[in-house]
Amino acid sequence: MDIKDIKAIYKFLRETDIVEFELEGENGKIRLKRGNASVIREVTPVVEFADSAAQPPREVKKEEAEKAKPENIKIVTSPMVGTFYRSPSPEAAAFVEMGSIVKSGQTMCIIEAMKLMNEVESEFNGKVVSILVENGQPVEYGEPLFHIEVSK
Amino acid sequence: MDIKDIKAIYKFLRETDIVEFELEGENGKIRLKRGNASVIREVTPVVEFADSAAQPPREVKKEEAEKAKPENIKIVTSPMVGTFYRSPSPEAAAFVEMGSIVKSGQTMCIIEAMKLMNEVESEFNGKVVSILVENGQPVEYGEPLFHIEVSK
Amino acid sequence: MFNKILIANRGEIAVRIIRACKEMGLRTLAVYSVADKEALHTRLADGAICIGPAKSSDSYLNITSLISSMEVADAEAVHPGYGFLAENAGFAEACEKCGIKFIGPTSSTMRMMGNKVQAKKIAEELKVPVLPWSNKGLSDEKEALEVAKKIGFPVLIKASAGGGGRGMKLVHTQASLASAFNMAKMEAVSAFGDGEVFIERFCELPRHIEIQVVADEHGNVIHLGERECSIQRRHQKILEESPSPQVDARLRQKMGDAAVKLAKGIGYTNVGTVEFLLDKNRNFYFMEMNTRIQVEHPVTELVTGVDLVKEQIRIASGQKLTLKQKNVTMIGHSIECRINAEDPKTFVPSPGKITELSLPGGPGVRIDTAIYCGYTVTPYYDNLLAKLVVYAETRADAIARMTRALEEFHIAGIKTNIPLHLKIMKDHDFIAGKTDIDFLSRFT
Amino acid sequence: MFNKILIANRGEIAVRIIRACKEMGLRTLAVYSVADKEALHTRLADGAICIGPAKSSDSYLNITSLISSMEVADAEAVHPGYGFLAENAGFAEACEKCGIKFIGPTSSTMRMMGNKVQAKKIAEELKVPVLPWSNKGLSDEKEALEVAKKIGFPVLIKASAGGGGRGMKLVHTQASLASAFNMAKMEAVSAFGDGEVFIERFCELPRHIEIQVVADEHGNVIHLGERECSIQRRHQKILEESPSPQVDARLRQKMGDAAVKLAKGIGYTNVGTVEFLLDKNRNFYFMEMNTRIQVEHPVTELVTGVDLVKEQIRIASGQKLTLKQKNVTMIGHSIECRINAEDPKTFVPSPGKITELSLPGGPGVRIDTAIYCGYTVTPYYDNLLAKLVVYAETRADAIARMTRALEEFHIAGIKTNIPLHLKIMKDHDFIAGKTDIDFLSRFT
Repeated sequence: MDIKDIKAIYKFLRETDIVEFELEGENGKIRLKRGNASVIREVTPVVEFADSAAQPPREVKKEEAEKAKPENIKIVTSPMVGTFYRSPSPEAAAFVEMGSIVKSGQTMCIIEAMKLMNEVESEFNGKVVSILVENGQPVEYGEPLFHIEVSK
Repeated sequence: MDIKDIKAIYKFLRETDIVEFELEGENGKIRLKRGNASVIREVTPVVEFADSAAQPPREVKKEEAEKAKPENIKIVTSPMVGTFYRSPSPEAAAFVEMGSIVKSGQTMCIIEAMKLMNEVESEFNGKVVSILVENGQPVEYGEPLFHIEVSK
Repeated sequence: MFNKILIANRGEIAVRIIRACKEMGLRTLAVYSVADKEALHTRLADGAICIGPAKSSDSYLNITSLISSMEVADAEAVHPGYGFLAENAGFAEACEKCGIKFIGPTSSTMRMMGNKVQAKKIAEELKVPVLPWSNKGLSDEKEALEVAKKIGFPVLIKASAGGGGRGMKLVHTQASLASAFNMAKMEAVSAFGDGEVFIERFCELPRHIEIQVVADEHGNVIHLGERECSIQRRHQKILEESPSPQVDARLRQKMGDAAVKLAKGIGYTNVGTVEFLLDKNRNFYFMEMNTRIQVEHPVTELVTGVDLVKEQIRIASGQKLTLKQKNVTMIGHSIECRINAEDPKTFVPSPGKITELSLPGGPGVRIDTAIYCGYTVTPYYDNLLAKLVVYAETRADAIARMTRALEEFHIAGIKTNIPLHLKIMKDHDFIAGKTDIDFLSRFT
Repeated sequence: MFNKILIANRGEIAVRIIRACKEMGLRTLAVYSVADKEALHTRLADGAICIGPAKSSDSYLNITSLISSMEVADAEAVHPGYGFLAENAGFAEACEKCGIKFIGPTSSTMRMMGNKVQAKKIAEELKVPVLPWSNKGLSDEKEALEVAKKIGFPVLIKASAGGGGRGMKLVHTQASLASAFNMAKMEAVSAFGDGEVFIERFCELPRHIEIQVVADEHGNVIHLGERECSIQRRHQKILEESPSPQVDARLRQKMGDAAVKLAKGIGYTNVGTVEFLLDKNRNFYFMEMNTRIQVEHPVTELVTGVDLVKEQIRIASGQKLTLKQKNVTMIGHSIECRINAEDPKTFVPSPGKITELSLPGGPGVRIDTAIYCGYTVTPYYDNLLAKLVVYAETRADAIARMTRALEEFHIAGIKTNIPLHLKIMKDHDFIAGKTDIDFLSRFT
């Protein structure tokens, strides 16, 4: 019996008229006595949040974070495995910089795979707000490369 | 005993006027005391019923059935592994029959283990309402032998 | 020796290869599709690269992604496992061109054995017995009829580029030859993009026996005895054993010599398998050569004590074979059951989440698997869940051990063919070692 | 041969015995406490009887319940496993009286070896080397001091009824002897209900080496070589291997001969283990005999190919040994890691529910366990979760294999000592085979 079980039991009790509760099992014993059920019920919503928020999986957190920047942030991902280059050649200027305004179809970067240079285009109109990979770094399929704040 | 079992028990209780409940089984013990049953029933959303009714384990169902014959049915279990005999010798009469009135401390049956005859006594005053094992059958530890309807 | 090896596969064989690499102190790089993010091979390797979406053609068959992965991660060699690109000469050639060591034979040998007509011709030239056949690919019905009459009915029409029974037709009479010929051609086109077919004599109720060969890059070739693979359903093996109950030391030597002769004759390197049919009179005929590690390689490992995957890696790194033919011994008996995610009666695949799992263990039990409790079997790839392999002193002991291991194997959430395997273990013909290629069709 | 065997144990050893019985075609009857209703041994046996509440003394140690279970279920023999009643001569005797075959030695041999003083006396009489000692149990400090002076300090005080280090005291000087003697007596009383102690010479940094003996009921006794068991924590073995890196063929033969001489001398039957200390000068001394199957028996099985549990059952059914000493060979190397449910640093037991589980597999890995995903490890019994055993050609290969297997072993919900085992696998002294009884205390 751990805190999660106790929370689950309490969460259940809160919705009932049970005022005293005792449970004895293989793993131990628990005894609960409630105060004023009605008062508790008013407080409930806040507690509930905390409850259900316990240990959200890593992925969800990440997605949530992205949701927080409201949904006008889009991600350009790598369509293949390869090496990420921000410019067509070492001497040339980068295709895009932080803050660049880009259009759908515009080349964002190059992924080199098997000596072939593959241009990656933006699918969105908007502003580059994050560049997530450093020049010359390897990337895998589906890896996020840029965040674009799409125009409204 | 987990939250699902507790919910199943509570669901049953809610439909009764039982305000205190205690159950002791192989897997532990549970005790519940309800506040104001009538008030709660009004608050309880109908949806909850469906929710908590999801798949109550088999054991609970069985117990529920027994509770339906209200909680005055007690079980005499085997304290050891052995062979169950209803009478002290093949020729003798059985210690108890269906409907027999028994007192706490009265011999109910014999369990033979390693050629030794061990008398099993009732812990309750009441009436024998079920004999659960046939004469001469092997029983294991904790196996239910008799149901006794305790006197009020 | 290599520092880092990319494993261009998934499932149990990817895990098997990672295990060999780890024990040899080599770093491993896994590749995975989006559907395999939580797969065991992805988790066990030292590194893992996502190479594409779930569909094989976009991920595990994506040569560009694979080679690019090796380039960005500095892998020096690639192990293709079985299936996917393992017998794709184009992939082997691409690796050769990029200076990446392909752990297997050269692309040219692979190509040579990939075409069944060419492979048969070479075997004949090398005096390895083959069934009487058309000696070439056939283009029209007339030619086919002439050949069939010469060979004698019944005959089998087969696709030159074939495998797995597709494009194969059994013909009993002259009357039905023409239509069967055309159907076979059509099937061959749709299955392999190549309509060439040939004709060979039909061998009744043969056994499928294969010889494991091991060849280094210095001309040394040995064989590790046979595997009995007659228990098949629609040309898919489901149970293999070694040794075969029908092969004695003399026959083993004859078949082994033939396999070694073929491998030497074509300059074969790395491990490979020469498949033979054995007829009722114990004559054997070359069928084809598989130029890769086989699913059923563990049964050979258990009776010979040779770790075939480690041998593959050692050979690819240029090492010479240390084992001599005269020191190869087969001790005891081994059986493998392929545990598939499928309905045991209808054979319909059964993907889904594994909600409960308790694998067999204890003495003489080896399990090669990539599943775990909570893993979801996806519908994208083949339905092999686990290879349950047992080893014991005698065949009877091995059957008893397999029976108890199958009974212990507890899995919930998906269906498996465990009940079918248990039924086989209790079958009188199987216990007596009387299995031929039709065993399972009589059985079910 | 028996028809039905009761397994008077739980956990991995109960599962191990059920496996052997199933492979031999024998019916199995499990017994379980209320806490073990969902245990694997309860589920795998052909039948199962609940014998009492969780507490061992009321269930697995309840002789009446056990014998009654055999009577009601018609079991003809009982396998006690290790621990619980395995070395309880009273239980063996009760079985003898009830006409039930106890799979182990007779109650009288068991009693003879159970008392350490008597066992040492017998060994001396049979000319099996023992450390200089008091030659009897000692009743007072004065006598103890005289003996200790004669033997020479440091000396070890040990309980006659002892085992597991309880009642054992190391004494360096005359001054501290009296108090140590009294403490040892007190500890012995509380642990074994018998305050008899004796004194023997202290052997510095010895190795713990044990010899497996197998004896039928017709006077044939052989040994299956040694197991190296020096890696212990508080006298509890945690890692064993066979062969020992410090034992060569000549020493093996000498120790084996001594063990066989002892077993023959006392008319021992069934399998048993003779424990020796090996000092720095490679002299060995008899310590005690374990009259049962050992936890670590699989390492011997893997290097000799003998199934010890099946041998136990065959011997108990009256069969003669078919294996001769001259045909016993030890091939390859095997290591066992005991995976315990405990904090790897504090060693505090860690019961709880196993929420995730992925066991190692593949070539050369054997797992003996009774756990599964979703199983709750109870606090009532010992904390051995699984025996992870590997086999390979050489010791170095076995260490590499164990390392990768430990790294593959994934378990969540409870803590285990896997990190400790991984640390041992990387330790220079361990890799060099330099392990003595204090290895782990230096180590941690």
